[in-house]
Amino acid sequence: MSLFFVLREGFGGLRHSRFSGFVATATVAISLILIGIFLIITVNLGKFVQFLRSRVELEVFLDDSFDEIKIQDLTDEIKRMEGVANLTFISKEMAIREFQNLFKDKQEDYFETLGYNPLPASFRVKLQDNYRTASGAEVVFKSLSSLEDIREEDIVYTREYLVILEKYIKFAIAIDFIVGIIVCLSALLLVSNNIRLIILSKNKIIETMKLVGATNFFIRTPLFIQGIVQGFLGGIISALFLYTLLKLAAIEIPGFISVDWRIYLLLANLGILLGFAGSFAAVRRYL
Amino acid sequence: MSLFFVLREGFGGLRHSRFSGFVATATVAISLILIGIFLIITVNLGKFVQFLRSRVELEVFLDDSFDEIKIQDLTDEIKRMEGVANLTFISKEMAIREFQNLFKDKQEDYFETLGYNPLPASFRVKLQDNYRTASGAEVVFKSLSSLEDIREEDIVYTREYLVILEKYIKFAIAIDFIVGIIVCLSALLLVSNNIRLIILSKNKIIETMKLVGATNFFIRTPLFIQGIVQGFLGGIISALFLYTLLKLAAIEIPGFISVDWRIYLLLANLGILLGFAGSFAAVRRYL
Amino acid sequence: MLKLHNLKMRYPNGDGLDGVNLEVRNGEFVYLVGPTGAGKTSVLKLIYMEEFPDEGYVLVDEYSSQDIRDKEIPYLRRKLGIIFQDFKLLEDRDVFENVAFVLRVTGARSRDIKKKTLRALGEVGLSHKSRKMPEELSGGEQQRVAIARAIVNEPFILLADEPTGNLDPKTAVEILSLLDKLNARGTAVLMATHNYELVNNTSKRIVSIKNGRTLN
Amino acid sequence: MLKLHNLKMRYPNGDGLDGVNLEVRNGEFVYLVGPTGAGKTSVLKLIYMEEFPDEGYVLVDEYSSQDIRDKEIPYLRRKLGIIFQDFKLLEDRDVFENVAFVLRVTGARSRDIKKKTLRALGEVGLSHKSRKMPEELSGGEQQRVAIARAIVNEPFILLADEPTGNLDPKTAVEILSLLDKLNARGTAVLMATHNYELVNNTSKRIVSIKNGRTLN
Ligand SMILES: Nc1ncnc2c1ncn2[C@@H]1O[C@H](COP(=O)(O)OP(=O)(O)OP(=O)(O)O)[C@@H](O)[C@H]1O
Ligand SMILES: Nc1ncnc2c1ncn2[C@@H]1O[C@H](COP(=O)(O)OP(=O)(O)OP(=O)(O)O)[C@@H](O)[C@H]1O
Ligand SMILES: [Mg+2]
Ligand SMILES: [Mg+2]
Repeated sequence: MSLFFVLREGFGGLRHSRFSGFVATATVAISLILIGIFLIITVNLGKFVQFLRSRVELEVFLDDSFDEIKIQDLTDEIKRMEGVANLTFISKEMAIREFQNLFKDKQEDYFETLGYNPLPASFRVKLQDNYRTASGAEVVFKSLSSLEDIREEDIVYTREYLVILEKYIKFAIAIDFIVGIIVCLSALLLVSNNIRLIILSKNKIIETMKLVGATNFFIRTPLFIQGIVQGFLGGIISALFLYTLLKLAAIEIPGFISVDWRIYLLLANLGILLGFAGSFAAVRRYL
Repeated sequence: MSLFFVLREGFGGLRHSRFSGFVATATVAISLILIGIFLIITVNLGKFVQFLRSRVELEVFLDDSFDEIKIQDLTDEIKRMEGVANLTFISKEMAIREFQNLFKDKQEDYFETLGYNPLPASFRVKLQDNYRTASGAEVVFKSLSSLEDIREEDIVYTREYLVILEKYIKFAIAIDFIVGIIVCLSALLLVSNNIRLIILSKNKIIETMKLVGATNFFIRTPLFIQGIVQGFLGGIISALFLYTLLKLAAIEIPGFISVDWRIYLLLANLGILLGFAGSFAAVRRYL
Repeated sequence: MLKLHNLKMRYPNGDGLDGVNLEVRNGEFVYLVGPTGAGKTSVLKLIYMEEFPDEGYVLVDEYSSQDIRDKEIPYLRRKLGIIFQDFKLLEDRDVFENVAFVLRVTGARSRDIKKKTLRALGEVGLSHKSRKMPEELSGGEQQRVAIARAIVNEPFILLADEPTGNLDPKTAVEILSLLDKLNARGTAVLMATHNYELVNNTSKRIVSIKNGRTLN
Repeated sequence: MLKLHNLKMRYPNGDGLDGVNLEVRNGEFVYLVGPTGAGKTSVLKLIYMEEFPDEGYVLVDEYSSQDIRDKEIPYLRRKLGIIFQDFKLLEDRDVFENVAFVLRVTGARSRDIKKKTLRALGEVGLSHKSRKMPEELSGGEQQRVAIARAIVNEPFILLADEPTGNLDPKTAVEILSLLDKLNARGTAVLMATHNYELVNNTSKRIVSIKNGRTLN
């Protein structure tokens, strides 16, 4: 069988059913644009969540009676704790400086008047990534308050903020996940349906081809080529579209999140894959 | 022309091209699920943004020398300011109480020892909804600092947090908007394409019907009915799917965002609309 | 009354009709004969107004090719019964519904539809196949369904394009006598054929066509 | 060698074949005659193995209906030339490509394809229409394209199903002598027809079929 003829049949099919081909390509392109946007959202949702969670820390106030050795011991102990990433020691002097900074040294002389430093020293405890949640922070909170010499009331963190944040983050991740699955599945369904409809609309022609001696391979190969070419075109279009869109968005919104260029490569390849999988599914079932 | 026959043709068409009908319905359902999720995201994105922004406030520290009349004047003046929603006055006493609350009354006696209250009184200024942005807060900041007796250093707010937040919010809204448009357009394209393919696959039959005296109306009405029924079914399916999904999600994730039940009504109606618009577009072009 | 006057018509690729004159009076039976590719089917297409002439005109009862509006074409076609050379059956429904369709579009009552359809199927000898799909029929059976559909509504004019090409001689004679019977009841018949033998033994009027021209 | 032995075959709806015996020796010319609906087309379908017998068997050269594998069917069909009663042209390509297709599937060289295709089209008198689409042809022209496609590959056996139904007598005679010529060159021909007149004047072997049974 001549390869040339098979290729010509495949590309001829593209030319012939031009509008169907256009819609198939558009379907792939739309699906991939959605998948691309989904990927961009997922990546940036991750970054955003990290940003919001990076603000989570626990502050442990220390009794003035603790000496340096005690503080060193506590530091070591806390550092070893499950969920703790690192901690900063804020001495009484640093607390004063922060306090004054906050109130813009207007009351510079208060503490002098007072004659001693009323502010306690403290540890600022940063959490490991996977402990930056309401329950994670609670775990660390528990460990901290089980320490000798540290009372529950000495530990401060924004529990409420974390809980609400959590709710939204879970919601966003759930939605993101669901949309991702739906988009992928529907892309496959739509592409395969398109090839199916092309096959059905060529039903008589295919029947006749078989009657005059065409093998299944001879009939299928052009359809695969058609599917793959349409998929590839759809991939390229979606990449171009997203690229332009993000460039425009970046002009409109300074500091707009930038996107890894490999996503475009991924989309083109996904297009080919979709085209192939779609034709394959349809051909297996309807030829 | 008998209405009964037209109806029978329409529903017969559904029965006949069962798989095509299934795919058309599935296409509508998928499109509507995406639109539904998009709506839910939009609504909740709004709520989330409100939540994040509701935390934006400016604090204005007041000189101890201000007397009650002065404070009353300032209150009135600030309340009239562009962008200000309301403000709370925190007296020196309240500041002490908050301070003591924060440090868990460990140093209860410091201020007594000190003999006077070193903490300044302040206004907490809440912003109007549309001023809860980096630039909006800046506007209010400017107005506040232009007040006599208030220096720039007396005004405190989380500028940096706002800027980063802003970036992500703009990104999210832009994406949300783009996805919304794409989903709506592609839903229309896919539905109309499906009807188009049905028309093309019935091309010969339709030609023949015309040759034996069928009017355009006679040929089109069953297609409309088919499109509308498929659209309606798709709408129902998408509503059921989303309902189940959200119920499951709510079990998995306690406190999961709840959804207005009218969204399901909207989806069913959108389905009918999509079915009608899709058949209409295809029929106008291909019959 | 059916009249084609000085018709010229050209397909995009150059073939077509090049001077056709033809008149069929009410109730008349006329043969249109000519070799393959002469233009017989094209003449019929002009009558049921699938094609329009470049010159000349077609008159079918009160409709003229010169001023008929798109909306009127279905009503013109309802006055005609057409037996297509390639049958053109509706492949998505069975034999009964194929024939009944012509009545359904006119909004006939379903009792009448049933009665008339069954009678037409009986006349072409296919009563027992009324619930078969077109693809389950032999070539000759399909042709007879096409005939039943053309005659079911007792048309004003019957256009028959090679209606016996897939029939054996015995069935062909039956069909021809059926057309005669219809003609006797007042339907005008225009039958395109290359079955010269059939035509040689007839007393009916014959119009010859060759290379897109009618001869006198 | 082609042999059908004690064949029985039933379509889902009850019609079918009920005892068919038929043998065509290499290079023989056999007519299969019978009235409409007798089962002629069904016999041909069994030979090119679109249908399979419920009882009995079909032998075509080295292939037997009892043990042929799906993969072999295309190769069986390449040994046959089939003129379908309803033509079955490929509507998505022009006349030339319709005929050339049979050669393309065998992987022939494009120079050979061109030469053979043009010769086959010349033999049915359609050289000048080679770039037309099937729908732009008259009924008789379509039938001749179907004939050209069936003979272009010089098949081992030619199955002709009513190959002159849409042709005028002169063209029909030409086509028949073309089949004769092919037969003289060694191709066996099995021609299904209800054209008794044609058959009455022939010296060739005739097999009659009626109600799904062959008579002797
Ligand atoms: N749709 C078309 N487009 C272009 N050319 C056409 C079309 N239909 C027919 N022709 C050409 O017009 C000429 C007349 O065709 P027509 O079908 O009228 O012949 P006919 O007399 O019916 O022949 P037959 O007996 O073979 O059916 C032929 O040469 C044919 O090729
Ligand atoms: N695919 C099918 N399914 C069911 N029944 C069929 C099918 N094809 C043919 N038949 C029936 O089988 C019988 C024989 O049909 P066949 O097509 O073989 O007849 P034929 O001899 O070719 O007739 P004709 O001269 O009219 O073409 C007929 O009664 C027909 O209705
Ligand atoms: Mg014709
Ligand atoms: Mg037959």
